[in-house]
Amino acid sequence: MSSLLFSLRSLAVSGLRYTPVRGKKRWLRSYLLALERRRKLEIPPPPVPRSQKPNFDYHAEIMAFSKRLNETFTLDLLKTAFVNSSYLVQEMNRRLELGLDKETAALNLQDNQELYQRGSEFTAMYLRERLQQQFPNLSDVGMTALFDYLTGQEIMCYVAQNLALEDLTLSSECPLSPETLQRTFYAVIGALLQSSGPERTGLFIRDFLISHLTGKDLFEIWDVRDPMTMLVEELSKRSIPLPEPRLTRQSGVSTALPVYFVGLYCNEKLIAEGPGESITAAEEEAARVALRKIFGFTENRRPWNYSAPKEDHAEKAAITST
Amino acid sequence: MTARGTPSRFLQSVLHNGLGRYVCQLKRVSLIFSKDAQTSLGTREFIEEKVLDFAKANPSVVLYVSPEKCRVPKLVAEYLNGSVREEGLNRMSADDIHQLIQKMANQSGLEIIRIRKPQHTDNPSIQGQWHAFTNKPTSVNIKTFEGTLPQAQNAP
Amino acid sequence: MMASYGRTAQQWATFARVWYLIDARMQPPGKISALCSVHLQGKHKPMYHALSDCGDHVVVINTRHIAFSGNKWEQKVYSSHTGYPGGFRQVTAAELHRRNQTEIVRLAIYGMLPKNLHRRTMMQRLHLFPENDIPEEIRKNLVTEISQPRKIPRRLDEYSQEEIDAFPRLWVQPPDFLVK
Amino acid sequence: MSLGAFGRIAAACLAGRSAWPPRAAVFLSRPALQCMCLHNSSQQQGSLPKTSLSQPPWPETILPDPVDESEHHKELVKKVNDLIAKGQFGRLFAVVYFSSRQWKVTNEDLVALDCSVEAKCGDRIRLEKVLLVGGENFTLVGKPLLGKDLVRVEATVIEQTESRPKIVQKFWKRHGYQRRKWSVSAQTILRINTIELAPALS
Repeated sequence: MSSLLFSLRSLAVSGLRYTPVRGKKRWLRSYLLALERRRKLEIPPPPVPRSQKPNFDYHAEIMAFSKRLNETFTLDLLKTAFVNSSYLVQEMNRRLELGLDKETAALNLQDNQELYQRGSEFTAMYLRERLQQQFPNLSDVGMTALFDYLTGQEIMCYVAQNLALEDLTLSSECPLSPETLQRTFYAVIGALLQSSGPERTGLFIRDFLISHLTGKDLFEIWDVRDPMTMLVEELSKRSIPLPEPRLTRQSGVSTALPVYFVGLYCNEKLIAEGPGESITAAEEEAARVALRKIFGFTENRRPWNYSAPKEDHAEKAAITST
Repeated sequence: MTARGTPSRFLQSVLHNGLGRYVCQLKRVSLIFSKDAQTSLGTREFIEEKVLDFAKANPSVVLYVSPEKCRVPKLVAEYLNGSVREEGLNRMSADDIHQLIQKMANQSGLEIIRIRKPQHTDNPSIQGQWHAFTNKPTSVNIKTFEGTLPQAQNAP
Repeated sequence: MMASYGRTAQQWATFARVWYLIDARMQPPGKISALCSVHLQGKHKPMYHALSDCGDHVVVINTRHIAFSGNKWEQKVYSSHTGYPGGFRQVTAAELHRRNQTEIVRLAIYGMLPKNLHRRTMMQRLHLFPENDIPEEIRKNLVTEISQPRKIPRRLDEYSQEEIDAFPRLWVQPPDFLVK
Repeated sequence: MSLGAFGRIAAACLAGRSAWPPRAAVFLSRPALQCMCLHNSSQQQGSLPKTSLSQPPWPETILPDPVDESEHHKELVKKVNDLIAKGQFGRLFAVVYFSSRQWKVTNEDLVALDCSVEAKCGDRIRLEKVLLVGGENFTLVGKPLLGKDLVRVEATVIEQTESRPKIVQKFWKRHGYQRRKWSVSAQTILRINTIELAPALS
């Protein structure tokens, strides 16, 4: 559009061969802009994958991808990880339409089915193992909730989008569906597993998936409707007598904004105290606080260890030598 | 302009960058310039002399150099979070362009607007947050305020 | 001990309004008002911020029994203007106190609060009672008592004879001392 | 349980600390009062009444015994060292001095500095001026800094960017004077990685 403006303007200025235009058409710019805006509003342009826009070199992008993550991928595996089956079908059809016969049209590409399976299996195994290690007291249901949260579509797609997997994924769909994106992410993990071994893959999962647990409360992730019942179950499992709720503090009882603190006592020992706007809410909160303590998921628990494992060994050696 | 009138955000990072490993957030840079225009002189010089060094130093950034018929050379930077920033390079020297591209490689692609607080924390308190009853003795629980009862009206 | 409340509960507990009781018997109204003003604004809290509405409720009892020092009862003048011509009114503290037994404390507190739009809201959280009996509704809310700023001096008739006898006498009146 | 342990030099228990401020006042005023009382008692020859003359109006302060105090300190230091050595602490927080400010940081925090730092993006740096380190059950306060062998706070430079353009504008009415200045300052964003403690409290 700017070139059009420019040509019009130059015409107006030079105006040698054409009839001269009087003055500068100051209305034109806003008029064209308005036209373009209306066009966008009425028919939003269909999304185009980045690979079809100018300045995109697939090989260079793939190389940069592995460099960026500081991982060593086998290039063929990484490229395979990005190929979805729908892309193969689409490509075959395109070639057939162009008039190639079936044998010459056959692609020598594999889709990422195998890598996806390997990746998802390893991720599940690694995550469960590390979560178990970090939260040994957490019940199985809670563990599953954490696991589902980390491997859910929301988190995985978010990570994949922010690692620019969308640009590299080969698929027939243009805005990638979350399933495809998640599948590709698993396939990339699978490719890393085959290229660099389980240790590096574990670190990859730790850095990009487990880091999403920072700043999360247990009950943000895990929807517990009746914490008191759960607390009673957990306490009876650990053979601790049942909790006895007592009102410990209150203020503004007859107002619209009261506050109550309810303490839970086991064997006349305070195990948890929780505030709330009514006695039932406070009791529920106290049960949640108690559960957090039992499961080792308090806010001031020891933070996840993100340091590189090699450094740990070196430091331990140094400490023992001194 | 008043600070409150400007758009703002909180301090954040993409994908908890730097928690486990550092990931350079710049994924792609395109240098669009003209082969013969005077305005692209510095850009051409940068491409001749410095662009290879930059590409070697930053293997995680894909660099595209595209000569096009244009009056104003420009630099299009794409970040991992999907944001795209364009910078005009009109009459900039090679050193200036080098500094600019280096700066863009050091950025995260988040919007450059007012940051409300210079710090972000997910765990605001380790020893417990203050609440209305912190450090209040438990003896206040059993206080009945007998002096305020109606029958105590004539007490001294 | 770390609390580890959920975020909603923590917020509720932090911004909960606490009800304080203060006994104004034999206290200077200015001192009482200074305490009330701080508590009404929430300035005694570590999380105080001028923009967050975090003031507490204060119940003041025995405002009838406040004590002015000096000759303020006669000399202190409360001025007001009705808005009409010739509507300038002045009353002494004693007269004002006779008319309304909570007014002196109320005016002192009102003057000590910041002059902004929150002032009326904060005044609504102030409950003044001339005597020491307060309604059941308000007594239920009370949490704790603010200690009095001044110690109430004992009157001579409250001392026992023993204590009066034991008090060191610096000067004994001679029998032939002539009193004018 | 909450202990207060203080870095390197002598620590005081809670009661001892609260007793310090009025000490000077007690020493200054005591002799004069005693003289008066003696004088009075010689006249009266009886037991002293409890009045404002026989007793200062403030409550009497009892200072802790220095021997007891040093023993208590030793015990406290041993306890905290044990805690650290066994790693019986959860998340730690630290107050570090950086870029002429004090920052209260814990693991996984982000800190935005209004200056440029020598280190490149992705470099890991150590914040050496640590004023305070605390866990759930203990707090180590430096006088003014904690030792480098005691605590190690590390951070990664994740971004070296610029602030938004800030406008400084001057305008004098009726004088035709108008100045507008755009200023952009350097900004560095740090991610706090680790806060490590060693049982080297003395």
